[in-house]
Amino acid sequence: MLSYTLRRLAFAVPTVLIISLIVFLMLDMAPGDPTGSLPLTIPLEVREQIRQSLGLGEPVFVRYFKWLQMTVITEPLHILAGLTGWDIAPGGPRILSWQTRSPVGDILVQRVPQTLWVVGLGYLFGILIALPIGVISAYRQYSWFDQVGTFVSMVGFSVPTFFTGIVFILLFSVTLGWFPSMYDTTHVVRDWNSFLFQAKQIAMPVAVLALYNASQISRFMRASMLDNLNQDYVRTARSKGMGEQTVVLVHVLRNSMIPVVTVIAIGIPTVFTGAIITEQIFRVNGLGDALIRAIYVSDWPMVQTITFIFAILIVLFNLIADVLYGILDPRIRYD
Amino acid sequence: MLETSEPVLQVQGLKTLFNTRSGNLHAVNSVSFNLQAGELLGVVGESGSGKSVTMMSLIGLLPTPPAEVQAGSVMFGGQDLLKLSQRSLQNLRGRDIGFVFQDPMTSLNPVFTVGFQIMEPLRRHMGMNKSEAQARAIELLDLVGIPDARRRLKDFPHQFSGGMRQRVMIAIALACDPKVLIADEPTTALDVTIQAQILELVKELRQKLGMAIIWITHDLGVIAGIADRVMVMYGGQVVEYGPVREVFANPAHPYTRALMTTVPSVRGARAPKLNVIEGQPPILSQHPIACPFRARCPKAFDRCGRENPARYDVAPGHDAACFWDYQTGAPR
Amino acid sequence: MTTRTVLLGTAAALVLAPASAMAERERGSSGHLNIIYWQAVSTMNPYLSGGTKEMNAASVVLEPLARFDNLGELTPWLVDEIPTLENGGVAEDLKSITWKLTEGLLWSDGTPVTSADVVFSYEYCTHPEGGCSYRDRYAGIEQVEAVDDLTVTVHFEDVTPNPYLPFVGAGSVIIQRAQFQDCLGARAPECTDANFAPIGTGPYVVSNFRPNDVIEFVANENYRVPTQPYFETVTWAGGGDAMGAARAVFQTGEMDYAWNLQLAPEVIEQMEAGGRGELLVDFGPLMERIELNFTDPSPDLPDGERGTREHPHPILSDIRVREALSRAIDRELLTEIGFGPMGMATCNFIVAPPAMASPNNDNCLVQDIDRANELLDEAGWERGADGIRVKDGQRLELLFQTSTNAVRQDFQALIQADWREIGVDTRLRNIDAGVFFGSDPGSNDTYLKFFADAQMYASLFEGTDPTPHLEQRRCGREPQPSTQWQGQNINRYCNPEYDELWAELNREADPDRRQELVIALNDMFVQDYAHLPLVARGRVSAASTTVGGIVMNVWDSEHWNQAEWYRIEE
Amino acid sequence: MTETAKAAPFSPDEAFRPPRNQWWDVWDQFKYHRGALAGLAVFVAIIVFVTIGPLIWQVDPGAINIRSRNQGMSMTYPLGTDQLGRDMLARLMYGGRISVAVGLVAMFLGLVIGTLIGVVAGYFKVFDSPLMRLTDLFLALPLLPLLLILVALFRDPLETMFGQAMGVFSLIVFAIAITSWMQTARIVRGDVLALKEREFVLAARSIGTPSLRINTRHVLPNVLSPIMVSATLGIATAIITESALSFLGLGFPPDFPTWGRILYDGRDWIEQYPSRVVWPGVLISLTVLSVNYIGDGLRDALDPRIRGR
Repeated sequence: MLSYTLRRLAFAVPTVLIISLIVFLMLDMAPGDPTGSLPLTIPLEVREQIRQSLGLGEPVFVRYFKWLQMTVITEPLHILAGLTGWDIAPGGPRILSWQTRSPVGDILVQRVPQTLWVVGLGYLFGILIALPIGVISAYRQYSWFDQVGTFVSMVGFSVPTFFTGIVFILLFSVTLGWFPSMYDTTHVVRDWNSFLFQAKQIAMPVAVLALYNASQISRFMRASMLDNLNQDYVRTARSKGMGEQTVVLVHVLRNSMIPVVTVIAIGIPTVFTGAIITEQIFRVNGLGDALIRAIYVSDWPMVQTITFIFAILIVLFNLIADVLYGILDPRIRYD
Repeated sequence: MLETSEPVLQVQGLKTLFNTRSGNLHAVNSVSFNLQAGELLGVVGESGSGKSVTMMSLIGLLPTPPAEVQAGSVMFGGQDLLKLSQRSLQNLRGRDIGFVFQDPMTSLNPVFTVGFQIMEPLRRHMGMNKSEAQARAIELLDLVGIPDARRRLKDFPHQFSGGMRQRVMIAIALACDPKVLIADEPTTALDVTIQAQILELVKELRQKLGMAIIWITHDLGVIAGIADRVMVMYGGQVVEYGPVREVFANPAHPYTRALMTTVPSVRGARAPKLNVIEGQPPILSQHPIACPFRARCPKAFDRCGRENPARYDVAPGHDAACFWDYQTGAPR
Repeated sequence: MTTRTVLLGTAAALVLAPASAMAERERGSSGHLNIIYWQAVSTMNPYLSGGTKEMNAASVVLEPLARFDNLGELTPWLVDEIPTLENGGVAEDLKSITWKLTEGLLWSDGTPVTSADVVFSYEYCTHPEGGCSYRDRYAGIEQVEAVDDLTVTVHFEDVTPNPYLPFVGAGSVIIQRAQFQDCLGARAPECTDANFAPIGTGPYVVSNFRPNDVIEFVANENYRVPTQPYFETVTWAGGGDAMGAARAVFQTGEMDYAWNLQLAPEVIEQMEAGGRGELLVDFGPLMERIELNFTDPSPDLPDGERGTREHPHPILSDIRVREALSRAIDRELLTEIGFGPMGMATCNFIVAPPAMASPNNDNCLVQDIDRANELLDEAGWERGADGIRVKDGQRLELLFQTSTNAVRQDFQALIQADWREIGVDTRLRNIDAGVFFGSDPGSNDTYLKFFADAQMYASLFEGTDPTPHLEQRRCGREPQPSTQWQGQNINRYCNPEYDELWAELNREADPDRRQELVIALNDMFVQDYAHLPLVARGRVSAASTTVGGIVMNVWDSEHWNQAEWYRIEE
Repeated sequence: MTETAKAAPFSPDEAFRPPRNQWWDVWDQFKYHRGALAGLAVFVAIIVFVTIGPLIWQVDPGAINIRSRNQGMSMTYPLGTDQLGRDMLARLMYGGRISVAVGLVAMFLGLVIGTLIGVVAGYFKVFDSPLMRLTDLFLALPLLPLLLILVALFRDPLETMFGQAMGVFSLIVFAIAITSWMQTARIVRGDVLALKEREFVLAARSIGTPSLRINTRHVLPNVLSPIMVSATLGIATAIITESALSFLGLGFPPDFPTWGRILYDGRDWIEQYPSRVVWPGVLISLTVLSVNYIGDGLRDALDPRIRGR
């Protein structure tokens, strides 16, 4: 198991590097110009100087290696230094966002909490709702509970989040005035009241995301349960005189969770990149918001870095999912 | 061993339906039989003849819906199993009636250790604590001939071979010393030598433990080897029932006869060609108002299409469901 | 202690009438102010951004020597008076200007503001590796000299009739030398702390800055007016969209001020009717126009010749066609649909300041299909079978491009319908704004290359002097291969008379004569139908009715007088 | 998941039914899935709405009628008009064509790519690892920047080749397809890996059947059911992706009224004219919902273990 994990890790490194190169080159070819979003009052000569000052004058491979070195070494060390207070931050240049002219790493550190709050909670609640629904739906297949659950989850992932989001704002913010329509990133949870406020301001985006995630995961859970409910070993367990609860919640659930857990693990990277649309609609300034705004203004260093982090997370969580599979399912032995 | 004592299991007029979208399937039709203490009843028939469904109907292992046990009684230990609550049935299953299923590769839960799966019924039915259950589990694995039992308790099913897994299944079925063991084609999925080993094991265990066994198979050869009595099923009905020797010597139903010709002779005299029963098995969606075998029966006549023949006594303890008298070669 | 007294005295003189009438109002007495910028602010250093939003946010911290007020008049800000020829502040030869800082000015950290800071601001922005966005404000300067602690003289290389570019207006602000001295040139972006929380002279100090997200301000304790700012703290939120921002002011009341609400006019009117907020609109030089290409953009031409003056446009070189296109457009309708009260139909190139807007071109405001048809008939374009005009076998078909933007696509559709009526077939195309307004010479989709027959966008100029804006249309200023397609003579207009007239303007110092010349240049340009002005666009913001003291300003930052904003008590 | 899987012990009818075309069985099962049947009906209705609708409701979706702009529902304008007085019903029909076409074509393309890569990776061991790494790589690529780059690099040539409408269309379809084939590839590969060890494939191989023929005759038909299910999911995600792109302002330009675009444009008007948002939103949701239900029904119908229940 350990050697398998290590081998996979070793293999992941070149994968990530190739992805980083592709992402970098792709964005480098992109036509967007970081000065394109500036007011037209800025003369063209000045624009050219701005482009030069952004480092666009150097050959592409030089920029790639500089960027790679900064992404892999400089920025993580700076972030670590910022979090721990250790004096390990190296000198030298850092990746600078073109729009803010400040290190990308610092911005990402600022963005992560909102994303984790909103998208992470949306994911967590989604899972918590989805699992019992999936189990009951499968156990009582074609019952009214299953029909309703199926319908709701179908609606959940068929209705785009941008539609639900707008309707939610109109209903709960504008008409009823229950929740704020804008997310306050400076809000700090100190006491009960401020916690209540935090709960209020994340309620809508979390609800939209939880509905969406719950829909997907509950479908997975149901399908996986159905697969297993028809297995011979279930009959065996019943023939041994085990109660239905034991049969379903011990024998079937344990088997059904194997694919579901890996699906959940593979979905975690999306928590970090944030839900671009949901973040935009509810004005949550998280990572997804940072990405889409960087795309709008052609802030390629920002896009490159977020994309690269996303790539690392995907590769990493795929690996984790595989390893989890090996741990959860005794039949699988990697060697 | 025949007719020695009160039957442990008395099945009367058992009817099981499957409610499907295309109508009801009459999977089991008025099946009646007795199982004596300590005897081995062989149940034969082709796939889909209702053998397994009958046995599973007995103790409520069929999923309801779609299955529905419609009529009949199953007397066991003085109570009608069909009238028992799920809860009481659960208490009965695994403790008084053990089950061994056809496919050992899938019948064990892949994510739990073999030890856990053997100990589960012990702890549930016998109230054993963990160490007691463990001791008993080792005993059981020894009993079914698995070497190095203590160590193997911690192994997972996939670490066992097919034959070994079936031994584990038998160990589970025997865990609580059941009065009846129902073995549903337990050797079909195994290769021939392993099959023989399992047969030997069951024979031996029967000697040792003295429980009654229902052995479902489509292999007449197996029946001839181990059974005391045989029940031939076709289209959800019992078509012939009687002591093994008697039935083998004087098969009274055309289907039984046909079955016997399809078996390569046990004594070595090969039939000139392997016989196949012509035609298709019956469609069970029709109400059983006619003889289910009539379409394939070489002797069928008009009455077979109008009426479903009842079982008649061919000889003491031997009956068959046919309008045709095998002895006279004419309709009864 | 003496400085403090002097400061108080000056401050008292500076306080405007309405503020003194409400004498009980004090610094911080109005509590908290919420501002929403749906396009979030990315840095507090305007020199490193160039965006209007950054300039606006920075304007409550960093200040220039003089500002334009809401009428476009120069107003002394960190100085006591505007240097002019009359008071001797501007040299007779028009080659230097001398500014005298107000005495006793303090940075928000308590240190005095000196002429060295002013000189440093010049050096900072003109450093060749800095990529300063307001570099052109300091163009043509020979030297910025600190005469004494409070006196600065700017020496120009040439005669400069308008010396009020450097250190004037919200963009060219004074930054603190002590804070930025290690941040020159290439190192500018490394000074993140300074760029995000510059020390300034304005009414507010940054207490928390999150790029592209939110800024928190507190009142500057050392602000020169002791009773101001009235709001103690300000949260300057960013993100979301224009609709969300409008909603937050007009409907939920979560925000007090929202910037740049380009929304459908009916939507915004209905929101305003709710009474919780009011729309602030004022008109500056921003104008939506169609540029007509004087050169042939045909892709069949070899690279290097496509879109150059070597190949005049086969259709649009004829002024009658250009005029017909202009007359066919219903400008009032466009304005009503696209901008409502936030726009004004116009026929002028220079639409503001009001004194410089020509009164001579209003004939185009009314759609005149008949005249347009006549013109095309005269030009020899005959209606074909499908209603599209044809001449010498060539169909009157134009490619009309613009950036991707809902209002512009509506305009495209309307203009297409208008032109269709006079027998002109129009193919529409829209290009992602980042690409369209980019200056990448490798892309064929930029507005600079203009590989289309007509294109629509909006443009404006900084401050109140249109001279540089008019200069753009000089011959030779067109984007072309030899200049890597840089240049602002977008439609490749070339008229020697125009060039001569502009040269005269560039030498002229007399304000009245300058005004005449601007109008003459404007008339010459638009009467040539070189480009088709459509709508003068206002700046649109919204403010809660509970906030007073806001004076909309299109010539400078909208937040120019934020120190005087206050909460209206119920 | 495949038809050849062992029949469940609880389906006694299986053995008794005369053999017939397996797709009849699939249909038999499918038609008892009420949701799927309703989904199919709705989806057909939507297809009819966008294809035959414009033949009946012959209003030019681009026709501007300034005098009657922003109208509610009426006889002349059944679904009202937009800010330029264009007929919403006609625009929704026209936009639906694009949205549905994007969904179908992107799904088809994605399926072809995914199946091809899945089969090759599963069948030929040499290609397995590189192709699966390629799949991982694509999974880690972000759609939005990719789309922008594709637009920039290929729009001009595509527009000259196909005209503006087809140019943008093919671009978006291509971009969605190229970022959505990975799941199909993984599923197909997994199934092929299992299939190629099965007796009938081994038998075919042992008598020297060429690989191509084995794949087309023996492997592909047996991975058809996961492909079918992927197909329905593919349509649904493609329609959602296109709408989301349009919603972010990165998809079709404003003069192409796809449903996502109409929704995006109508967003600001939601309070005055909620129908401007509700109709396109409901149409997107209904389409995706119906397709998902069809997929659900198909999945059940193609699963022999529950067929006949």
